[in-house]
Amino acid sequence: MPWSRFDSNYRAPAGERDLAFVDAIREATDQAMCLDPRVFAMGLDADDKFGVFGSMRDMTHPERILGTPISENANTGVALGAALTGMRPILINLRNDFLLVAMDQIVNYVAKWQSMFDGQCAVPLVMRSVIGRGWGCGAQHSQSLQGLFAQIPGLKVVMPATPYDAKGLLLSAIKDDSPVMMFEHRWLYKNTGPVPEEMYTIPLGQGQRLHEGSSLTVVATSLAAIHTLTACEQRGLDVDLIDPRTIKPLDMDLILDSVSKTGRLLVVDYDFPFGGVAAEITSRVCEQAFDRLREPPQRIGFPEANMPASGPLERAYYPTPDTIGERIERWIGVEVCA
Amino acid sequence: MPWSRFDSNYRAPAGERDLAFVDAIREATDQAMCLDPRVFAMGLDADDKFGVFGSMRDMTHPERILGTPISENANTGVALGAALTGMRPILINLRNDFLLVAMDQIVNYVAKWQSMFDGQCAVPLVMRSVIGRGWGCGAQHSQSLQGLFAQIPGLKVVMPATPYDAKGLLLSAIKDDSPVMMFEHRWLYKNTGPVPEEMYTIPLGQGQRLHEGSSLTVVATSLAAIHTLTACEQRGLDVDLIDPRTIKPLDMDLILDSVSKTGRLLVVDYDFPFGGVAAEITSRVCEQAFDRLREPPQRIGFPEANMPASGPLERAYYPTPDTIGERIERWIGVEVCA
Amino acid sequence: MSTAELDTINPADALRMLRTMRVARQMSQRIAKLYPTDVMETPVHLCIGQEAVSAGLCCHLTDADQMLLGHRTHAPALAKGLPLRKLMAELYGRTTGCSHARGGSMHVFDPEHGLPGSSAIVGGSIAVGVGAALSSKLSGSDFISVSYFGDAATNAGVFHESMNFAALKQLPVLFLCENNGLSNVMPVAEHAAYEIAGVASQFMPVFRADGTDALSVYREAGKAVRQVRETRAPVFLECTTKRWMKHQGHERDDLEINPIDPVTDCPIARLERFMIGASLITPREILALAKEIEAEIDDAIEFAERSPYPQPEFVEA
Amino acid sequence: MSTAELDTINPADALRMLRTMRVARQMSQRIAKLYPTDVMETPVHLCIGQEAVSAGLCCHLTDADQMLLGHRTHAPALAKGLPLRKLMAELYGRTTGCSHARGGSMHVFDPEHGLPGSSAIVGGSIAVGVGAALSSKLSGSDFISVSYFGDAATNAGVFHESMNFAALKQLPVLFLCENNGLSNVMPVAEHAAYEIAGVASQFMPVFRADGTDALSVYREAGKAVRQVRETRAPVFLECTTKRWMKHQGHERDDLEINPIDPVTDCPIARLERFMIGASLITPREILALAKEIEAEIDDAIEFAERSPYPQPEFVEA
Ligand SMILES: Cc1ncc(C[n+]2csc(CCOP(=O)(O)OP(=O)(O)O)c2C)c(N)n1
Ligand SMILES: Cc1ncc(C[n+]2csc(CCOP(=O)(O)OP(=O)(O)O)c2C)c(N)n1
Ligand SMILES: [Mg+2]
Ligand SMILES: [Mg+2]
Repeated sequence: MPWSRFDSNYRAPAGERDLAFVDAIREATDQAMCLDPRVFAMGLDADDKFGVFGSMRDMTHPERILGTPISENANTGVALGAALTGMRPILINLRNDFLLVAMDQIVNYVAKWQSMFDGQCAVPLVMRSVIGRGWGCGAQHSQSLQGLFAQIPGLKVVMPATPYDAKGLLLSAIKDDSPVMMFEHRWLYKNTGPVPEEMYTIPLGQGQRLHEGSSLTVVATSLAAIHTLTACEQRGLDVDLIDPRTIKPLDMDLILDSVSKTGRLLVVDYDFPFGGVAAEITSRVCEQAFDRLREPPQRIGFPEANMPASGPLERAYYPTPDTIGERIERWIGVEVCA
Repeated sequence: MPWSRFDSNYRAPAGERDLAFVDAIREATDQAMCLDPRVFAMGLDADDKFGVFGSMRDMTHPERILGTPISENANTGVALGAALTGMRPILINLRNDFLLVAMDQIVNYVAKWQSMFDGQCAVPLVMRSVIGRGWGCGAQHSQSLQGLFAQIPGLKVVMPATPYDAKGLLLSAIKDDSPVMMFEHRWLYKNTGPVPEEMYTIPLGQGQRLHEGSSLTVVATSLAAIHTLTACEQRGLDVDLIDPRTIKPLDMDLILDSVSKTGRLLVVDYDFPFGGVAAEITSRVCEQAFDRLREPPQRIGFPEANMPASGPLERAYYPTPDTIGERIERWIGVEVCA
Repeated sequence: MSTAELDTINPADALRMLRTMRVARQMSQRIAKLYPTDVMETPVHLCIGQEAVSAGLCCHLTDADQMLLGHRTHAPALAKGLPLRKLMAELYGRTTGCSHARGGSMHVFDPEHGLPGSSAIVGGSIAVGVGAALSSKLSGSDFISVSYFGDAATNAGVFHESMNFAALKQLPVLFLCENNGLSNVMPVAEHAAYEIAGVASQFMPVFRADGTDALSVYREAGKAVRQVRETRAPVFLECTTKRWMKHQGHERDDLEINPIDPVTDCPIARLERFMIGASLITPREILALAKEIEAEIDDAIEFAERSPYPQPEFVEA
Repeated sequence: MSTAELDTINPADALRMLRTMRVARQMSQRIAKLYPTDVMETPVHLCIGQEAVSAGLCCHLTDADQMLLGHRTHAPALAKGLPLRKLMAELYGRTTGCSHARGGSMHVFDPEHGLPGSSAIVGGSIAVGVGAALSSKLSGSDFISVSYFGDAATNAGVFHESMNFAALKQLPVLFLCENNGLSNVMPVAEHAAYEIAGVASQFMPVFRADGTDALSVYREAGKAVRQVRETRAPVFLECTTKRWMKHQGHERDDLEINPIDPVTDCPIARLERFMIGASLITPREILALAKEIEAEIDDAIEFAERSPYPQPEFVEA
């Protein structure tokens, strides 16, 4: 799959040092492993020459990177056992679709272990996984499953959209004493942006405003946030764009604050349309800021269908900066923002 | 676990013939197996003397009931393979928590098979599973996971609340040429109500009004529907109670129709609170009937926590007819309905 | 069992095993008696008849060694060191329970004694035990880990995956299969088309013991544990035993396929006969031991009864 | 291979195998050539070097027999009967493809030829194949089923579970492991701590073949399939082979651990040498065969190219 041909049109504002999203992940992992000998990484192909699309290559401590067999369920249980007995594992899945093989361990074990024992133990387990898309991979290799895992008490879920956030959220996840899942969209890997060299963390549950506007609040996650940002910039949309960064816990204050200002809500989450993150955000805003909403909320996600393989169908299936931009323009019209 | 001690206070209106919920399931299964030699049942303990809490005992065709090992994932794949090659399996899981072990097969295989091959094949596969609750079973044996599966395109999800619906929905599921999951709440098993002896089906996607009122629309599923009905009857609440019966596809017409009348929405779904069925219904109503809503919508579900074991914690964890009734009374006051 | 066995067991360990088994047995019998009164609102899977397996094994383990259990927790947890009071209070749903009333019978916890938790979803805890062994390896520690599971847990794919993982990475873990021949009411021949030890032998060295005979377990577990410690690699131990009670609850089992002879099948009676024969204990001392244990159980129950229930406002832990 | 092999193969089957292998090989080579032009927007897992396994096996299967594939679909699907046009059109993303452009390279479908589908999640289709065998048993049919998978699929727990299920219920299924020694870039010794055939032998009879030698596969698959038909019970067949290309895409493999000798490792060259030696074919006839197949491939490509793309409005199937 010539992923390299999907380049993004996102360029973050210039900073001290620009780094690609994938390198930000690599740097965070490497720094954490250097800092703390309890941190180790494991996963299928984690130790091979491709190094999880480059995010695990040339690490300082290869002796703490374990390749695994195709046994995602056991791998997860093993990581849990290691986390319970003093280590701080980073478990990596090349595709978030493979998490489904490990669902018993993730939902019945990892998510529940602390609460079953009343928080008497730490479960410092990070589960990285990559969202794929396109090139005819088909229904089993193109899902975005954040919505499934966000449902489960005991799991924190982060979805970085920028290289800066990728590093800061991953370090927060590694530092956390409870299980954290990080979903990384493959299409973000080559995006670059300013990333400080030193270690830093971003509080889990703190969103950010990516674009300022007053006509419409758009809450968008991961690649959808970048696509919406592109739409805003290319079309000059008067949009207040909120990237929650952490799906769970969710920064409702920031979202409600924005909706209070704009009176309108659109949630863009690349996931199946039933339930999930977009439904949760929509419901909470309606429950908690009903009087501020001037119009019905809207959602953009995938159609109610599994991913098809053929190019034309794929292109119709996935939202893009253009389809998002057009939808917003139809709604609020084109106004150049202040 | 002395389940027998949890008896329900639901009594359906008297009919020709009263049957318990569990016997309605049994009768539907038996009739389907007698009618069609392609129908067979399989699952852990499906063939033992307890017969899945009685729902599989004394069947006419024991030779088509297969007990299985503790291999829920393979069991599901086996059922899929049988469905693809001419049979019509009913796959049973004693606890819906065990579905998580089979998540790869359910989500990556069963749900996607028809769409990956453009509907060129039928997948007449029914997946029954039982929701447990109480008696200190703890976090791993008490989940209600309809919200997870409802997210996945390619799966229909039904949740009968009454014996009549249990039989009619199960027969519809068996008749359907696509995968259908049926979630049965264990606490409903002993409830009785009128059930015709002959075979009949209930269209998937057709909800029903369980109680008529004009101040508040309550959409409630499965046991939550029965609990809400109890609350309405005991307290004389002016509630329009909609039981969607099928979670997916969802009878939005009926729900919107009711909300148009009442202007208020409460969704009661016994599941984790983030992003499940309740969030979807709330979002759709806000999107599609925003102008009809006079007040912010509300949801009742589980707290954001895994199920604790101890009695007092369990009792605090689960909604009941009383907590639902009180919440409704606080909202709309006590009015005797017409 | 002959007195020749004396060569293979040190008398202190024999006594320790007897005590461990009696604690588990007498505790279980008391639970069975109390259970119908509903003071314990949690599904109990009793270990009566199976006590020798964990008792024999735990003679060879230290507190630092980790043990991951499934749903049938009581005997192995007590053998590993979980205090009676903490177990009883957990069954009673009190805050003083080992899991602070959140876990119930199937979820026990005592990291001081190498119990990082247990799981009621059959199979998965095998992998968690392998993870503890990975910790030992990565952190350069000495402890070993035990994945403790029943015969039917070997049906689950995670069993195969866990053995492969442990063997590939050469992790110090003992796979302990307590084979009571049953998965609920299903006999092992109906749930496993394979010999458990045969499959395991494709991945690692295998030992087998008679799980109704504490001395057999003691001997084989001793070898198995020593081999894990020395080779820092996985080893398998299968102990065949018998389940006297129904899968769950307080009643005696009544499956035709599961006949029990209370004399020959009882690991406690067998060990006592041996110890008396070998002059390691007298019938009178046994009586005293039983009484002493009864008093401990009384104390545990009293402790549980006077412990507080959790407050409902803490439902969200 | 000597002419003594002649006793074991009927000449028509030899020719059939050669044709089947050449179709797969020439098709794959053409895909490799076209792939860099992006006319096929789908990840391809080519079977070059591995053609003998499915070619030898499928000589013994009928259209009624079911075969469940994983991600590496082309050669086995063609061997089982999937028309070239339908495969090519699927790779080209056209509505005339076997899966109407929804599946792509990893998802092929042709129930007329016993292909009820394939899956890109490694391991799970093993269980689906067992399910087809269950159908055969429950419906009193004659057909058998084949679960067709790679060496690394045996890592997955569902492999263990599926073997147990098939053996417990005595289902007519052949477990066909196409062992190319690799899981992507990981050698089998790093992903499997066990002998695949050793583990399988704990559940069912096992046969082994040299998967670079069509005659060896033909012979052993013949025995294995016959045994499944006769005993109506599961049988295992492991064929060791070599992957010439990278795991995915159009490039030759360059792993140091995976050296290829194009003469001895090539199943097609080997079979041709044998057939020429046994006077079953002449070099000239081989050339003609190759040309004929090239023409079929041309036709398939042309068919695909002039077939329509699906309409975007049908994204929700
Ligand atoms: C994944 C899963 N499937 C089914 C069950 C239901 N279940 C609980 S215990 C049990 C039998 C386990 O037998 P075994 O592993 O031999 O342990 P034993 O009860 O005999 O000690 C079953 C089927 C479960 N808890 N988890
Ligand atoms: C559950 C799962 N984990 C990981 C992958 C990624 N993956 C695709 S093919 C493959 C290697 C499979 O090797 P093998 O089964 O030997 O088949 P081969 O490719 O050699 O034919 C892997 C790891 C996957 N598709 N599914
Ligand atoms: Mg057992
Ligand atoms: Mg391979």
